[in-house]
Amino acid sequence: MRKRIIIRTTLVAVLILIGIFLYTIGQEHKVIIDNKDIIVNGNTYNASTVYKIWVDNQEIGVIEKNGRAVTKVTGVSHKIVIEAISDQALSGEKHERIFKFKSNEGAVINIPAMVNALNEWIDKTN
Amino acid sequence: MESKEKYLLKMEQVNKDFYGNKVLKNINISVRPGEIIGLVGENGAGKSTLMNILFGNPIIHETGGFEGKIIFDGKEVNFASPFDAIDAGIGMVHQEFIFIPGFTATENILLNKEPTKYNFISEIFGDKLNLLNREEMKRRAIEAIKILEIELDPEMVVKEMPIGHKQFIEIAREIDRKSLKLLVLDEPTAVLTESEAGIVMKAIKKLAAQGISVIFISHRLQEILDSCDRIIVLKDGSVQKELIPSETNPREVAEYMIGHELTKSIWESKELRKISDTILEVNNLWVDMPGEQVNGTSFKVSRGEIFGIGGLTGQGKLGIANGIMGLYPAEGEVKFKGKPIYLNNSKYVLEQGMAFVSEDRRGLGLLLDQPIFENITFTAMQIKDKFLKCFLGGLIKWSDDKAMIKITKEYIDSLQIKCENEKQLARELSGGNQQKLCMAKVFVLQPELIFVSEPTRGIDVGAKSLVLDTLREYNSKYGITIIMASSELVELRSICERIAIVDEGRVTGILPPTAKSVEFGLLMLGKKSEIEEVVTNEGKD
Amino acid sequence: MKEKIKSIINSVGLPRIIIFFFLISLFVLAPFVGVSLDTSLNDVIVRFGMNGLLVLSLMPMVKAGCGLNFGLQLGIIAGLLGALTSIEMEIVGFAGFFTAVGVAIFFAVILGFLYGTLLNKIKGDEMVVATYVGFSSISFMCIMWLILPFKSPNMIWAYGGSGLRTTINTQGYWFHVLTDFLKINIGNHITFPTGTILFFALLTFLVWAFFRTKIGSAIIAAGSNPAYAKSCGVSVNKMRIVSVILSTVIAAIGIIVYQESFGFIQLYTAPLYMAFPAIAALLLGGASTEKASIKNVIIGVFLFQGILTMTPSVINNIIQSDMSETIRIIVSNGMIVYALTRRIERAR
Amino acid sequence: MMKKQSSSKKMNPGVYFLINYSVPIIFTILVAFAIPLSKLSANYFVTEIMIRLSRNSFLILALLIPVMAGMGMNFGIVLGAMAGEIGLIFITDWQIVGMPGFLLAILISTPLAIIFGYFAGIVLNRAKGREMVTGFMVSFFMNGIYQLIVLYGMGNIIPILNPSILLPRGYGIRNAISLIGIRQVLDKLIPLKIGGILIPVATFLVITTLCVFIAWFRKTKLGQNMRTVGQDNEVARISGINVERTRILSIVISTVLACYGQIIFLQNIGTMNTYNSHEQVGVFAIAALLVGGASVAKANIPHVFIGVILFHTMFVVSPRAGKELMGQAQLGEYFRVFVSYGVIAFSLALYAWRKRVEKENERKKIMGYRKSILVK
Repeated sequence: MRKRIIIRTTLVAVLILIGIFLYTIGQEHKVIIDNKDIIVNGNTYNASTVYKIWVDNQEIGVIEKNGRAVTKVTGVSHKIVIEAISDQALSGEKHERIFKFKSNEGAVINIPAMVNALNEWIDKTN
Repeated sequence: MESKEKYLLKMEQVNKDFYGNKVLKNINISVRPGEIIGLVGENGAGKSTLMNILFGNPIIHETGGFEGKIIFDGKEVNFASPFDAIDAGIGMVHQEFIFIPGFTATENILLNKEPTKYNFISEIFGDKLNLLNREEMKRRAIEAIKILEIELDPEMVVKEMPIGHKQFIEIAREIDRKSLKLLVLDEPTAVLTESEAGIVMKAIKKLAAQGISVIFISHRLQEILDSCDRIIVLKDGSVQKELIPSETNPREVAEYMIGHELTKSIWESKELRKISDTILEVNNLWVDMPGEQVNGTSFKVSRGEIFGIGGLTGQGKLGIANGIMGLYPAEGEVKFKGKPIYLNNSKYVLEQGMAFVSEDRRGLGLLLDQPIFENITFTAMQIKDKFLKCFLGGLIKWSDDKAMIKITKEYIDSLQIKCENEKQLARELSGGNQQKLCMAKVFVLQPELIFVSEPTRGIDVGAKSLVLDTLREYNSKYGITIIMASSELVELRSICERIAIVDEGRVTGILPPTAKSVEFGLLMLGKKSEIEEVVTNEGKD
Repeated sequence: MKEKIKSIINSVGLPRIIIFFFLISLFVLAPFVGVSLDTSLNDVIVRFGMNGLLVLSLMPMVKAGCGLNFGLQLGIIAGLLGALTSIEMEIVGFAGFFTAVGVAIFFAVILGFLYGTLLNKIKGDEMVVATYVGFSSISFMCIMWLILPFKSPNMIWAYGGSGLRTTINTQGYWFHVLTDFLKINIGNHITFPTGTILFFALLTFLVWAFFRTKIGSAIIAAGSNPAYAKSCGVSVNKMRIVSVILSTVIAAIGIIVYQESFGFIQLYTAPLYMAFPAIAALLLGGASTEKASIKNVIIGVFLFQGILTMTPSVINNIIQSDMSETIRIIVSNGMIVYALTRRIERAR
Repeated sequence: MMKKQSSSKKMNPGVYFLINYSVPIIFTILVAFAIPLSKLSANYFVTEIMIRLSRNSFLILALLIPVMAGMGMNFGIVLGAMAGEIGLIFITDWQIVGMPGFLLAILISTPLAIIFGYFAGIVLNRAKGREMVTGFMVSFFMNGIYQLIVLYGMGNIIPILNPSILLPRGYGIRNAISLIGIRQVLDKLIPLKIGGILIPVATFLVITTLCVFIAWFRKTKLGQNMRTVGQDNEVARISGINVERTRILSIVISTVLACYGQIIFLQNIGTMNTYNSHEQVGVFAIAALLVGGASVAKANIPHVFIGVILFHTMFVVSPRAGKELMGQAQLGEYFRVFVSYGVIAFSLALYAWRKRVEKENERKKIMGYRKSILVK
């Protein structure tokens, strides 16, 4: 009988865990990618180049200067890759960042900041 | 101490009363292992109550338990519920079948004790999710059937079986219980043919031989005499006598069962009235009334007589009236005043001038939630168009309260119905007064013949005599023929001119009220042979 | 004291008490949230007139032991046929109204007879079968409304589409013929629909009278104790059929009165669920699946219509949204569920 | 099975079969006429039936167990559907998408379904002998409660993060919410196309598993108890089975299954009418099952699939047939509603009638037996 109680409680626990797990891996987050000028403590960083964007190895597209791309990603951890485009060809200049989400979070990523390795490169929204 | 070895069951000084009236008085019964005890007694002798106590039937506890002690298998017991009794090793085979028609013999024999195979899911959702072990089930079923020594396919669906075999299913179910030590059989052969009954008896003997004790309740005296080791005769809630079959005879058993008390019949004083022409002639009547079947009986009733129908409960004495009155499906030939009447048509029968005071007072006899006056007048209104004001040339038949109240008042006086007024609801009256109400309802119809079933059941002594007197009065005053069915032999003998005893759905004999008690007893116990002559010379006149 | 309250609650039934106090509180609240009592009172009276007969129509069948008439729609269909015919024949005023009633009764008797015969064949399962007989006949009529050869321009779609309109105006035929008959204006808010109420009273009286006749009392017996009735030579089945016919006829008249006062004949799926509010009202009035009286009918309609009129006005003024629909669903269906589960409880 | 045999002794077997299977027979004929009328392309037709099979079978299978326990057609499956929808509302609100979303919805709604089912079970136990009409009314009643929760509770008492699914007034869920996040996640889990027709393999696998489960369940002790209770309450009680509990369990299981069924149904559709999606679930499922040749007392897996195919064929073709026949699609629309209700009415009535006839036959049989043994 005791065995049974243990089995049942564990089962319930497992189910709850599964629930949480599903919640985290299944949740959809909005990612906005800006290629715009950004001012961080006084000094301005200009959006001077066009970039091609991949999120989780999936092509999002090209963002012109002062352009913006919007995408949705599911799950917690994500990778963004940007590559500069000079005269209609990939220049090979790549930048890569990993970013994570908590529940019900979205994010705004600023390319110039990212390129210049500022910590303001990503801004979490709700 | 040694009694423990000697006896499987010992009931000592068992007393039981239902709301004051004692139904069991100092019962002492002991059963040895492997012994077959025959339990005989009239209705109300206490057989069923005794068994209910043994089984810890809830009814007993609800009515304040019982006195005395029961020692079963060495320890004192007082079962809280039949299931405990079963666990302790007591099995019961009821008269009415208890099984699932749509299931196979196997499934029924192992009903709710099916062996199962373990599987993991049961850890989560409980044992009920283990799979049934079909092979094991079949094996055990066959085993149980073997003991009965009958041809019975364990895979056959019970409803497809000959009725006779269905009883075996129940016995087999009990046999299957490994724990079984004592088996109680309540009229197990009632629905069986001679040969089938024979098989049952053989099976019982076999069980006994294996050390299982049996308590065998039956009204078939011959069976008891043939197969029991001891016969216990119950009468009025106490053990009248213990007998050894080899040292007794049917007559003796019957005497102990019925007793000798001389009930004085009104007919002892004046000699029986000359029987005039026949008013009711019944030939080969079959009635399908559950628990009270009538199996092709025949008898004649003369105009103006009080004709009694006696017999043990469930033998069909009630079925006769209910059948003729069209309350239960009936077949056969019934002549009323020499003219054959259609069966299964209450309206028609009522119109012919027969009426019925039902044994089921509250169910069939009355509209409990209607006032007295409507109860009394309803039938007459429907059948005879009495108590109606007609408008538009009878197009509208409006009930005439004044007339109703008037007649009701008359009956309230003449039958001394105790009530606030004629508008009181039938529900609120006492049993006795309800019974009077039922009779009033019938008298209003002014019938030529009245069937009365169990007229005094469940009513107090005072009312009893009043009811009986009223019947007699109407009989003598208006010459109404009365056919009275009752389990109370005493009351039958007190007012009836002739008393027919019904056994297994047939009139087995007709006796004068002055006949010896034992004669009645023998008839009830299905021993026609010895009273053949009584019947015949009744037939002569 | 406590026991007394308990027994009262048991006899009256908790849901009824709750609903009753709910209604009271609504009336109390009304003035505070700016709902004029007299207008809502007027509404209650008007709706009483509209729905009274539909509820009354349930009573005979309950009395005959056929349970609650979940097949009320059959009566409604008969009523619709009557109404349409009278409009088709361009008969106006009282004449039109009574033509409608006449025709309706004709159909109701036929349908009722068939319905009753069916119910006799399925004793014990009346309610569930009736429910679906009702539904299916309504959806069957939907097809009929499309193909029946009605001509009157006021009833068929003006433009291309064939078949009858979903709602047909009784204006100019027999709209408010009863309602305005000797109507009394009390104050400037209340107009008492004398005609409608009188008509209701008349039919109620007839029903009452009917149950005082030979057949009537036979029906009561057949309903309250079939075995007894049989033993008294009453043909239970006949009595049931009679009561079913009666119920259907009253329902048919009831729906016509409803349209007369409401102003529109609603066809197609509109009547689909009409049985439930009526049943709920009857139960609310204290009836059960095997007992119902005229008293139950009147009280029931008042309580039920009271709720229906008060909740929207009051509740909506408290929280700015219309909960009336939801509350209606809960109250009416809850009431029915309660009734269906009650008898068994008592039997135990 | 037994029922048939026993009374076929009374009735001519052929006639008996016709009566017994009148519904499917009539339907087959009906459909046989309607299909050519509708002038639908075979391809379209097959696709439709395929989709509807995958969509509806699960819901209908949910009806089988209460029938086994003798509680007739469980109109209460609507409660299960509601539970499923509440689950879906939550995952949509939390924006859980894809398979995880689908599974989470199931996880959330299961306890709800159990509670609802338990409630329904208790109510039905108090309405022995009229389970069906009561279950029907319970589903109506619960619909009110559901509205109370979803239309007034959510966004007020129950927090809703995602305003896009709320009504403009700030609380209460919109009438229609898009399930785009989980749309056909199950159907497309194992992609397979034959001749341009997408076959929802995974869904069919799930359905098969359920069939296996039901078959297995019948063989368990609990299954046996349910059959016993279904056949005779009293005997079951005497033999020590807890009748009330068994009946409740059967309803709970059915409700939970219905809840999953509704989730599967909606993931296929892709949008959800918050306040209507569940309303007709009971009626259509039951109608389909009865069309398949099931009765109130007996329903098994083949009935389900025959039912779905016949019933939904009618559903697909009737509007078109109506148009071709009368030039009115509307007619066909009404017709199929009529048929759904009509079928239920007819088979319930037929069953109730037969029950009485068979009782009488049984009585005559026993009477005859008594005569045969007693007349010498």
